[in-house]
Amino acid sequence: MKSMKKVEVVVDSVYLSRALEILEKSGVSGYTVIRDVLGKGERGLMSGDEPTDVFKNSYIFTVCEEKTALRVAEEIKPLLKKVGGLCLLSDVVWIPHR
Amino acid sequence: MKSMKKVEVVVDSVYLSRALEILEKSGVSGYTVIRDVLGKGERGLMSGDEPTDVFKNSYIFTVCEEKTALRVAEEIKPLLKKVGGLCLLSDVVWIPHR
Amino acid sequence: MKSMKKVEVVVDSVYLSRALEILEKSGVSGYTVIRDVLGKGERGLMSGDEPTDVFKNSYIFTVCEEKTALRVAEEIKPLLKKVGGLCLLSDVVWIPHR
Amino acid sequence: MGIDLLLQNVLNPPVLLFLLGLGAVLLKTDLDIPQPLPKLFSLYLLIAIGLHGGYELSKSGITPDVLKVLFLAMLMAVLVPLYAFFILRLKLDIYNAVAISATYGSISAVTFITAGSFLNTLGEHYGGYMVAAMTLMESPAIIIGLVLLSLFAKRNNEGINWGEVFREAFLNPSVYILMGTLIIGFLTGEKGWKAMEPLFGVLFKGMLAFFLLDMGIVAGRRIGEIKKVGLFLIAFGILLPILNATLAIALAKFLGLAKGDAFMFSILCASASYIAVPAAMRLSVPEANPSLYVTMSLAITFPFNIAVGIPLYYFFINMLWG
Amino acid sequence: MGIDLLLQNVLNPPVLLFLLGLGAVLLKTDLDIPQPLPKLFSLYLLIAIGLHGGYELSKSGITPDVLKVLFLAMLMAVLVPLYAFFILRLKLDIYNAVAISATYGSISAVTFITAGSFLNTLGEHYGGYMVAAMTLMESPAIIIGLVLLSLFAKRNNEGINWGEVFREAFLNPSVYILMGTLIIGFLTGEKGWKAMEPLFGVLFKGMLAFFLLDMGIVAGRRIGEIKKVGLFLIAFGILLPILNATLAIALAKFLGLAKGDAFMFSILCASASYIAVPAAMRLSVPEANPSLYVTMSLAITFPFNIAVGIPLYYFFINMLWG
Amino acid sequence: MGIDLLLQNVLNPPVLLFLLGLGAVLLKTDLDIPQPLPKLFSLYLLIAIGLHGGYELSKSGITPDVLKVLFLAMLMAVLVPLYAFFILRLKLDIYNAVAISATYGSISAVTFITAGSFLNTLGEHYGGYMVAAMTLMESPAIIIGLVLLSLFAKRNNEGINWGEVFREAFLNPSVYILMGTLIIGFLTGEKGWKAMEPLFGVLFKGMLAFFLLDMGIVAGRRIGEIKKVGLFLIAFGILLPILNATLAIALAKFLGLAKGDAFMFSILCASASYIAVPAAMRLSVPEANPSLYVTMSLAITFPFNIAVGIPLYYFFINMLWG
Ligand SMILES: Nc1ncnc2c1ncn2[C@@H]1O[C@H](COP(=O)(O)O)[C@@H](O)[C@H]1O
Ligand SMILES: Nc1ncnc2c1ncn2[C@@H]1O[C@H](COP(=O)(O)O)[C@@H](O)[C@H]1O
Ligand SMILES: Nc1ncnc2c1ncn2[C@@H]1O[C@H](COP(=O)(O)O)[C@@H](O)[C@H]1O
Ligand code: NA
Ligand code: NA
Ligand code: NA
Repeated sequence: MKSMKKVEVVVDSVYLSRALEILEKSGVSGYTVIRDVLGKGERGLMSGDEPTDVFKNSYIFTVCEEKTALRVAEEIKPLLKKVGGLCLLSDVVWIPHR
Repeated sequence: MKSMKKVEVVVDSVYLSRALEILEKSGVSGYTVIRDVLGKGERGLMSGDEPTDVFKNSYIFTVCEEKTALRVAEEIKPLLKKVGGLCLLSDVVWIPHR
Repeated sequence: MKSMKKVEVVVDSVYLSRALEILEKSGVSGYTVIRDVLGKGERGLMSGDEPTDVFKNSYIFTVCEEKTALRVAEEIKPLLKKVGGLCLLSDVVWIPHR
Repeated sequence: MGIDLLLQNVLNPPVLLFLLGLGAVLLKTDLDIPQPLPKLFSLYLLIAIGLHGGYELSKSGITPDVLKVLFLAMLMAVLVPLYAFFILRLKLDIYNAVAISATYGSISAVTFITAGSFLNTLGEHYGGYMVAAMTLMESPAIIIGLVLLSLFAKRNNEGINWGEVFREAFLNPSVYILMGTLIIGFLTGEKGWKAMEPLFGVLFKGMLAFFLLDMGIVAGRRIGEIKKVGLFLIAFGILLPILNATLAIALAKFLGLAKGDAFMFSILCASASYIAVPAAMRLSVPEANPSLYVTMSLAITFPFNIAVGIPLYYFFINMLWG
Repeated sequence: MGIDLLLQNVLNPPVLLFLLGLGAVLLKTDLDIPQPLPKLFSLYLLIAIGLHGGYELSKSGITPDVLKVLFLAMLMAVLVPLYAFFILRLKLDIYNAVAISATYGSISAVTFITAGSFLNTLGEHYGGYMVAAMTLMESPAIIIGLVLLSLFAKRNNEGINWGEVFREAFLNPSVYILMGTLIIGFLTGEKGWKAMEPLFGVLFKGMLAFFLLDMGIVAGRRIGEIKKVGLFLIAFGILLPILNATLAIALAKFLGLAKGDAFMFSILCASASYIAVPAAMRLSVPEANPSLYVTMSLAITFPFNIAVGIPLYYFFINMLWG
Repeated sequence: MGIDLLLQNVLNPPVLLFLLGLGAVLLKTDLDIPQPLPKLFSLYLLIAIGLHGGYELSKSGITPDVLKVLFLAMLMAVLVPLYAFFILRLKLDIYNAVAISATYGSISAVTFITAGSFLNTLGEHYGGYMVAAMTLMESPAIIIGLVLLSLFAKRNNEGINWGEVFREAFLNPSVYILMGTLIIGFLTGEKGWKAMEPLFGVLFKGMLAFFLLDMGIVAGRRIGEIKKVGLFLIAFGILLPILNATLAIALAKFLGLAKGDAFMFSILCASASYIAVPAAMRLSVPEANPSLYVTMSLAITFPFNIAVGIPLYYFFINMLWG
């Protein structure tokens, strides 16, 4: 058992690949993605029913050391500032299986 | 960085819009929704494969101040009591980007 | 309000039913499942676009007492060791509605 | 009942594909038609039947015979949930009795369609206004059920939101799409149908077969729940349809309906809803247990009607109409 | 405008299904065609129109007349976003002006297809090379928009990534699939088309009707946002298409295009993109508000063209070509 | 090999759409056919081929010639995974050798279908019982693979769950649906087929083309992984199919199969599974690396067979059968 940080990001699906690039550059060892998440925030409703993919979010979470987590948070800020979204940090215990 | 509360709700998809109304009335600034979540609880298996949408859940989370979170929890209780579901509170740190 | 543990598991969708069996045997009272989650980890990219279901994950979470949570974590370890995946523990407050 | 009728019904690709779907679950094969593909088929079938019915109606016009059928439809849509409720109350609490009686008071479009395809194989046919009758019969049971609820249940906290109830009953997607395409088919007539026929006419039987494969899987998944339903409700799920069909046939004979119309009308009365009504009940009567009404409708009555009911009711009708 | 033309357009199953979808939302019916089913229809329509256009092109060959049409297409694809931008700048900031002008400079394949089906009903037709013209007209507006942006906006931090912009413009899925199937249809000619026709030809109108049902729902969902768009942009969403069509008709007359081709060309100029361009704008101009450009294109211009624009432009053309 | 045969194969909409899909990924276009649409196509193709094969079988009956073909099918289904395993063991560990040999011992229905459509274009045909042969050939390789595993691997903790293995092998969805629709087609004969033909016969080539577009995308996405596969396995993915086809042709000639049947049989032996077997291997041999066996099957052998293998094997057969 190991104390780790979980970083959660919600971002417009159009920018998913860019967000994942940022995660990888920040040195995370893995991530999990849920595509086609809906939501509401400052920029209004993302109801996901357009023929365009313009109104859909993606949800990403990654589990990593605190240091990496802070780096992710720092690196992803400019993207979120530009296109909106959400970034959260929380405590989890990772159950190693290897 | 700001300490906030995360409220998570699982509810029968049929009642999703009602749950979101409750969230909005409680004053949250945004939320994220994952539709078509499966699950098992007191009322049995929600396996989501019916032609009806009767056996499907939706998952909602919202990040807000503790005060709002407690209000959401209080306001959503009657709905969950009537139709089943789940409501959780936890601590997160919100990374502001604006 | 009751302090509980949340156990989160990410596992190859092929093994979802096996993971749920383990949960049930460990005595959880319910769980929620999100199918068709994507991700990246030690075993590479799970991009979910194959005609096979070989490259897709599922995400499960269950809320339970600490004792049960530790049992789940212990019981699921061999499966994750064999086929990869992720298991996390964290603190939540459960809002009872009954 | 003529064994050959039974065989004639079963030895049809659509019905066999239904059985194939059932078997897939019983043999634990992992066969799955993932959502929203079944939605594609059910939308297709509703649109197809609506457009075609409207076109037929534009040819026949709205005659006294048509009005007779519509009157009968309304009558049974009100009667069935009423007597079903009092039968169910012998053993069940009010909430479940309401939900189940509403389920059986309404109709199943796919049963109707399968019966139509069976009739077709026998070289007979039915009037396009039967689709209008079907549309009429979808909603009343929901209203009747909730009226019964407000009469007999004393819910502590809240009354029924009648506005929402009426919207659920008359503007649920199936009713809306059937009604809408019926009107479109009626308005655009021959020319409209000629343009739509390659997709919504020619491919109809194949799409029905495809969809019944899914229905078999879905019914199969619920079969495990049948034992939880209990003997009383299992018997109800088979006997009530037979009773409804018998009543329908008697009324149809009495009012002099044509043979094919009488058959389709008996099917409508015998079938139970598994889409529109369950969704409405989950919203308006959360106290009722969906495992009961969905399982009964999907895993008992639907397969019974598809495999046995269709040739059985036809057998009766054949005897009476000759 | 001849009322009969308007009726001829509206009394068609595809257009009526569009209205049915609109009505479903306005009446709050919960009717939904869940993703990715609409994607199936839009892919089908693109492939069908590409293969058929390519086949027609293989019959006609690439004649001077064809080149004339392609030249006109390029011309308007460059002109429209330019003048649209300066009109929009009267009231809007640069970012939104760029995004909206790019949206209106590009085209809507479904409007094109619906117009083609309308033409068909009248017993007239258009050349397969119009599909090539459509493909040509999808992309330039994106480039023009971003050139305008880099000329007029002073973004503090970053320049435009032109490599990505060109990929977004010329290799977005719609352009790619149209271009690709056009070439395939051209290469495989008569024999190829004969093999594909049962799916991609015969079923075409039915699939269009099915898809327009979804488009109606989608447009309906956006109607609530129209009031946020403001009067200026509502007027823009109706008047600009008319202006574009008028200009297109004038040019077509001047260069002597055939009647059917002129009509389809006016439709291309009058229609606005709601897939390719919005996706590109969301990526390249995040400062612009997608609620504006998507709502205008989907909930104002698309329904206007489908219901009124098509017979209106045809009316003009009928007067000029006789 | 005759260049014209190669062209005849490639200049076909289905194969060209496969290449279009491949190109979409290589040019990074974001073109995507989202799940579960590909599932719709693959289900359609399996049902269509099963129903049609069963119908053909009902016409021909089960003759000695049919039994000869089925015997040959069984023989190769056992032989191929055996020799493949020992070849692979030259370079690979037991787990990966088992998984890959099982993959190549089984078959790919889409390769079979594409070959059938190629044969069709040449005006030749094959017997409906070839579909039965295909169904027979799906499963044995899984069993052989796991027998090899239990013979050669010493896994510390657990044995193989043979019950589950047999279910995975004989009741996986593809085998089940093929077998089931084959029987349904056989039972309902001419009449059944006539009812299903508009959907499952007439639209077949178009649906194949649509599905191959997706297969191109999927194969393209895996192309980046080919370099990780290594030269030995790349060579294996091309040479083993050729070897299998050669052996199949020799056996077919020796036992006097008809030309079209011999061709389809060689295709079955040359093709590798990318659905049923990978899913079974992931469950039963988690130690093996799915990136190897899925990439080889999807991104090497499938495209090779579709583009080159089909005309190549036909060329051989044309020489021998004349
Ligand atoms: N307070 C919140 N709680 C949960 N999700 C949020 C919240 N605010 C924003 N989001 C999510 O982030 C997306 C973009 O937010 P915004 O940039 O504020 O429009 C929304 O569509 C939601 O999915
Ligand atoms: N202990 C639990 N852990 C996680 N999810 C749960 C739990 N209990 C219930 N749920 C979710 O909440 C839904 C409704 O629960 P219930 O009302 O107890 O049937 C279930 O279908 C699950 O998705
Ligand atoms: N550090 C991580 N953070 C979030 N998800 C992860 C992480 N590592 C692995 N996963 C998830 O677990 C799956 C299996 O991981 P692995 O067994 O390491 O390949 C991945 O596809 C991801 O969805
Ligand atoms: Na009924
Ligand atoms: Na335009
Ligand atoms: Na093989």
